[in-house]
Amino acid sequence: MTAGETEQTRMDKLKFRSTLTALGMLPVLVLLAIGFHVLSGRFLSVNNLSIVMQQASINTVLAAGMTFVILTGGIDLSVGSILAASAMIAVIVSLVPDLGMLGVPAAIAAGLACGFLNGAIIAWLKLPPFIVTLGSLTAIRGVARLLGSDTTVFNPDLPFDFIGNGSLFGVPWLAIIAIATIIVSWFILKRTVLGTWIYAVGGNSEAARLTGIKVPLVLLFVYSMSGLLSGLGGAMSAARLYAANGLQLGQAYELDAIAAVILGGTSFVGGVGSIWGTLIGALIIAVLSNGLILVGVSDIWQYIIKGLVIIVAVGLDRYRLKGLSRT
Amino acid sequence: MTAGETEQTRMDKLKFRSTLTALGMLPVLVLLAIGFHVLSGRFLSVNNLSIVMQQASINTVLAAGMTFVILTGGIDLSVGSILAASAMIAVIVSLVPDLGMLGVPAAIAAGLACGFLNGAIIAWLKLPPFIVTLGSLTAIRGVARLLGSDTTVFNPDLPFDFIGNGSLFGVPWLAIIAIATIIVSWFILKRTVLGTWIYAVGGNSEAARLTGIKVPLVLLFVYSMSGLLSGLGGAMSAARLYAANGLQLGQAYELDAIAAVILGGTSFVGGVGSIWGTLIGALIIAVLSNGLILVGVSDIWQYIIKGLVIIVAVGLDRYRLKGLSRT
Amino acid sequence: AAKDLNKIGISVGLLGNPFFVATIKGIEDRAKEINPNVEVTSVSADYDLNKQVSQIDSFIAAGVDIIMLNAVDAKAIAPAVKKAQAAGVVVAAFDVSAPGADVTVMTNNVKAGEEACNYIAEKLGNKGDVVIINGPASSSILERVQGCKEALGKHADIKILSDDQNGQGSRDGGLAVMQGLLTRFDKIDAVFAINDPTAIGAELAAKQLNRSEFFFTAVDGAPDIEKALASGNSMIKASASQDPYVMAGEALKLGVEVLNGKKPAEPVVLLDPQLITADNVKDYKGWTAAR
Amino acid sequence: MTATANEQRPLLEMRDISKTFGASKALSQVSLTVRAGEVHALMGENGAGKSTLMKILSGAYTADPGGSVLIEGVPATLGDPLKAKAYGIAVIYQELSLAPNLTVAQNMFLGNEPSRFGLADRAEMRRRADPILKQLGIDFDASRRVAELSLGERQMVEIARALTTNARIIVMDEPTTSLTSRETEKLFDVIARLKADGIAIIYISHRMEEIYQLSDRVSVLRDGAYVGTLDRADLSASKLVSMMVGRDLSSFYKKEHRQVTGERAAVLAVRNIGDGVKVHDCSFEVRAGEVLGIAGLVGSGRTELARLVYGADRRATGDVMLNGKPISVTSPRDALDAGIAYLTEDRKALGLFLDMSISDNINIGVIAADAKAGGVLDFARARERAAQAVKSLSIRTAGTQINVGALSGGNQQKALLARLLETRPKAIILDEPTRGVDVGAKSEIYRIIDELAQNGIAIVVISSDLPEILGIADRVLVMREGRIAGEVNQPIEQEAIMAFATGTTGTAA
Ligand SMILES: Nc1ncnc2c1ncn2[C@@H]1O[C@H](COP(=O)(O)OP(=O)(O)OP(=O)(O)O)[C@@H](O)[C@H]1O
Ligand SMILES: Nc1ncnc2c1ncn2[C@@H]1O[C@H](COP(=O)(O)OP(=O)(O)OP(=O)(O)O)[C@@H](O)[C@H]1O
Ligand SMILES: [Mg+2]
Ligand SMILES: [Mg+2]
Repeated sequence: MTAGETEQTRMDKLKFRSTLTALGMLPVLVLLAIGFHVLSGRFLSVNNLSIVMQQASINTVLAAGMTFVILTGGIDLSVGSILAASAMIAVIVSLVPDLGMLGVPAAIAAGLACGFLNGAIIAWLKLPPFIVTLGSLTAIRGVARLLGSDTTVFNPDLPFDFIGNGSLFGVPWLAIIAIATIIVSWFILKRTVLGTWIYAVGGNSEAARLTGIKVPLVLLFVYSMSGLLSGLGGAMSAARLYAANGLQLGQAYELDAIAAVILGGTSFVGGVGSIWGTLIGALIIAVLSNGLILVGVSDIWQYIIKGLVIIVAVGLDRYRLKGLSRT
Repeated sequence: MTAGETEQTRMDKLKFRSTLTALGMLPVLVLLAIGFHVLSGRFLSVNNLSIVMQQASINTVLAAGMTFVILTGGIDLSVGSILAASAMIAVIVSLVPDLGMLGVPAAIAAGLACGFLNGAIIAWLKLPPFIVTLGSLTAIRGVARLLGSDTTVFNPDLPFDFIGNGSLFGVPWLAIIAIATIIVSWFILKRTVLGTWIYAVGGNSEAARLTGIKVPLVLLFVYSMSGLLSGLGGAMSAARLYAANGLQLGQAYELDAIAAVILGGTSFVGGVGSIWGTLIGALIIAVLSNGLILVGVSDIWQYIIKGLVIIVAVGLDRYRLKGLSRT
Repeated sequence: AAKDLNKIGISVGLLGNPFFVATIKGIEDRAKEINPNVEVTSVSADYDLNKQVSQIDSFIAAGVDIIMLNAVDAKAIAPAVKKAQAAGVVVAAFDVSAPGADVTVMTNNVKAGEEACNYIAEKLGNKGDVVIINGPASSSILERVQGCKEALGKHADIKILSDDQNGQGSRDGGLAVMQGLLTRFDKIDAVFAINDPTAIGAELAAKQLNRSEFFFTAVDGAPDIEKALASGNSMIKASASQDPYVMAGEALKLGVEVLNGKKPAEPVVLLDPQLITADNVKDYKGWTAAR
Repeated sequence: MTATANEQRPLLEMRDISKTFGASKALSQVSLTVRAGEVHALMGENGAGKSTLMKILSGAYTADPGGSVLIEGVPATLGDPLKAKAYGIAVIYQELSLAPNLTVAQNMFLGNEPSRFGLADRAEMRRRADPILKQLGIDFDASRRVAELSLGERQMVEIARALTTNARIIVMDEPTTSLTSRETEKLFDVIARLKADGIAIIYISHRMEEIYQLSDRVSVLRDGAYVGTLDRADLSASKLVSMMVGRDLSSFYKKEHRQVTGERAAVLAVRNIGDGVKVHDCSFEVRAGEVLGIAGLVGSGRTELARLVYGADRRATGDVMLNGKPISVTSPRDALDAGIAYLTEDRKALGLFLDMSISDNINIGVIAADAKAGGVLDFARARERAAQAVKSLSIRTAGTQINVGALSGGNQQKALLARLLETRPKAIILDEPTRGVDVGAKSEIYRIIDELAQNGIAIVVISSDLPEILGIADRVLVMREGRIAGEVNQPIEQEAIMAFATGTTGTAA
């Protein structure tokens, strides 16, 4: 009857809306890409797209970890420092004769350890994530510098350099790793019990506790995951650069990672968002950086344009969803 | 009888608790100061305390503005960039013959304008503060660089240099400005209707709207205030250094400001916190930086120790309040 | 195989520094002399190696002929240089060495540190307590400190009180660190700052605290230190100056020669710094001077 | 009374009001006329559109174009809370809309602060707040922070707020859901006084007895449409119900299990439990198939007691035993593992995940047990469970994949209940299980409680709704000031409960 009918159209609308939400900033990304191609004539070449993918890859991996954290309503400011420390470890281990390949797992393990520490403090001591990870941002940066006695460590014969510079069927390994990270994250978030718990904790952490979800374990997991992925990012960075520097590497990376997550539509409050949005957010940031150089915009104007595009992009997104939103 | 008694003890408990909360991190600050004095033998000299106050002053001013913003549940990442742009304007204006003193109001006005823009976008277009101010962090940084064509502007005969280097009855002007800022902020937050509205918007913005509070105007106010105070910070920085550099000045200042606010017990969710806490938070950060140099800790270890102290400080604070919390 | 010069990409450590603004000016001026329609894109790596490597990738994709490189890391930039060269792009390094670059032009930073600190030793009569305000650990700064320590090390009576505080190479960093150092040490005879902004910031701290028993030397010859030296009442007594404009212009000229198929006689050119003091500052041609 | 009210001209007229949210039409062409000095009740099932209509009146929502609102015959432009306020409209919202971090007094005058030159005048605030609080019989201090108040106390603050403005029309959207009879009586006194002052009151409630007691006229909404208005004289339960739901509800409050005897073993037993602050030394036991009611005044500590038993808060003293064996309950997880489930009184803040689907909300407690190897979700099983639950609890929804936040209150409550039942508890504590739930859903929830009891589950029902307690409980404990003040056995009588709750009898056992 009428009730049934309106129910039906409402369901349709809801579906349509969730598709749009999932689509998220894709239109903005496409617009940017076309715009840059028209202006530079080179943007959409296979070669350049592969460069963009490479440039986006490390931020994508960090942002994937950040998505887990932000979905629970937290934040991880320490990803850049963890990346630096892990990259140092990756290069240092790679210099050990015969064991060079262990650099990658060593970096990942180091990242995991840092993330676990963050998580443990946040989950069990119940301290605010912003302060805890701000503290570890600083402290781990110090550790990263200590690891190389404040110099650049360098290994021109890095055994795992194919990760940073090789490609498989024309797709850079870095991009493959990034995409694999996104797929694994998607699987965890959408297909496992843990993923549901992550959304639940972010949506209403007190309700989650009352439902019997072990909130501390979930928090421990997301910060460990963010640490692990920062470690992976460190290995990728080391593989790309054949080197690492404890002080300079990864400075302010947390802002780019957070920007990718938020551009991708994940809410700061927690509980709402998708990993695909994060991928698109990271690509937008990389496309902007690469495209502006291709077009030959000066550094100063790159800043100004980047800043404005970010604001306009969310503005457009908001406008797009407006007709469909609740209020 | 019994009821009255329990009511009485409960009220006592509540009062005790709110005193403790207001006291906040003061014990940590005192402990740090004493610790550094014991280790260096010089920390608590009048001279050094005046240095600490100076070093804390700019961050205090920024953090005061940030307190307004965070109390409404928002965030302002652009304070460092606004500071840089305003400092550029302060120095550039100071070079104009006869009008040099106008550098200070010009800087403040520039800051206010930037903050107003942030606020307008956040309040009326309803975009997420994090993204908006991340965008303006980048864009205003570009503008700051543009102002000086990417070089350092300097004025060895700065007409308002007494602000940065002079003192009144032995108290540095910088510190006086910082304290005045805190007092004015306290007055606005606790004694005016606007202050109540700021807390209300942060606590429950929908409820605030329903009671007829003009939420957009409140948001506009807090971001304008943060911008204005960043502009003031820019003038203070220019007065202190006789120079400004669009790119380097104010980098990552937002993190220090936010850290001061959160260390001071203001909640990220909004609605809870006090400006005195912010002052103490800013002092803790300054004491750490100054004390570690005094004790002769190397730069690398300064990072590590600073990070750990920040975490331990909130940890202590949490522990102190624990007996009083719900679970 | 001779090629035309149509497009240049410049990546520098941190653009906001007037030093690099002068280098870019130098490159642009020399390039315009060769081809008035040349397209120049300059970007700042903000001392981030990842960012610089990305920028080099983007330059390659944009089809530049020469990359003018101020390496963020003197060692670790090598693979990126190789990649650019493999893509047929000439890499000309300036200010900081870049292993494998087709040409490199830079200031002799060891010598700069040496000259600044020799001045200290001389002025102190080879005896006294010296503070070194360090900076971010880049190769040029490491070399300056190394040169300074070598110069001071020759004199047994000169003691280095502190050399591990980081003034971030900036005014406010120098100011904050110096405030701490002044509280920590009651008597200092001389201070070596790794660059001019650090020295100026440190001097502000000294003035504020009414300490004047010492003097400063630095490296750079930046515009603000010219004024300080010329004023005559500054505590900064000398700065081992570099000439970024000439340096980068020289690097471009050599790079264009490589582009035209000429092998440079000397792939690494070291420019000697010039110690400017209150006495000779009048004759000093600064970074921003019109040329 | 009715006669005089009838003669008055309408103070408020709402004509042809429609409201669409996205695709769904919450209201279509609703009209409502309210006279000065009357209590006009607005009734309808959950989701009928009552709150939406009132939010349009208060300016929280803007109505679709086409309708009009007249105040004293003059067309009014609403659409913004400030304007509505200026017309003398005050609203007590259904979802509490207080700023938790501010004090009671600050909340009462929020947006309307007595001030001099922009400075908040605290003394004046207190001066004006105290008499209102007193009038409502509120015994907590106006300087308390709202975050520290219990739900019921917050509701009182919300009511107090509506009285601070000099409103001509006061809307009360389910003001008594968290109130017990004593507070409710105070509220009714106040309503009588307001009425005498010629103020119009629009009163929304799902509690029939309140409607009988208060209202001069009743208007009924169904599925967003206006059904009709009854005068007091024509009021009857059957008429009202059939207007609201279009069918007959005969099994209201019907207990069918009734076979509990003393010989049955206690399933859940609690000994001397307390948290040292709000709950002291409480002991009770519930037998299999028994429905134990817990009554008490607002803030008497019933919720706190339940949370202690469930392990949601840290307890200072006492033990919990299940089927005669002591169990260690230090977290909700422990309680659930042991077989104790708890339905929170605050479903929005503490129960539901509003941004997650109905299916996820129902399954969240059991997805781990259902999961395939490696913690991979078993979607088929989840869908099955959700569909089953939707059917057996008659949750009215278009599908199990839409967000639970889109359901009406009663259906949300049933979804939450479904979650608990999926965990197959041995004992279940229901805190205000029918809070804000309409008659139809209420009777369904009673039916579910009854079924559970028949299946041998031990049930504790905490409720502020006395008729409800009388109707479904086999035995009632009464709490006062954090202690169990007494027990009322069959035949359960209202007077006995009130006597214990207010402390007018000595403690009996
Ligand atoms: N903000 C909103 N967005 C979308 N739909 C809404 C919104 N608010 C209410 N609705 C829908 O409008 C309809 C009417 O809701 P309303 O809250 O007015 O019902 P009610 O009669 O007050 O019910 P209850 O007795 O449960 O409070 C429901 O179907 C509800 O789902
Ligand atoms: N979050 C809190 N912080 C401090 N005190 C609280 C809090 N929640 C409740 N209280 C206090 O605890 C006491 C008991 O509250 P509780 O919620 O257990 O009562 P209740 O009998 O369930 O009442 P209600 O019917 O209002 O829910 C009340 O006096 C209340 O003020
Ligand atoms: Mg309602
Ligand atoms: Mg309760």
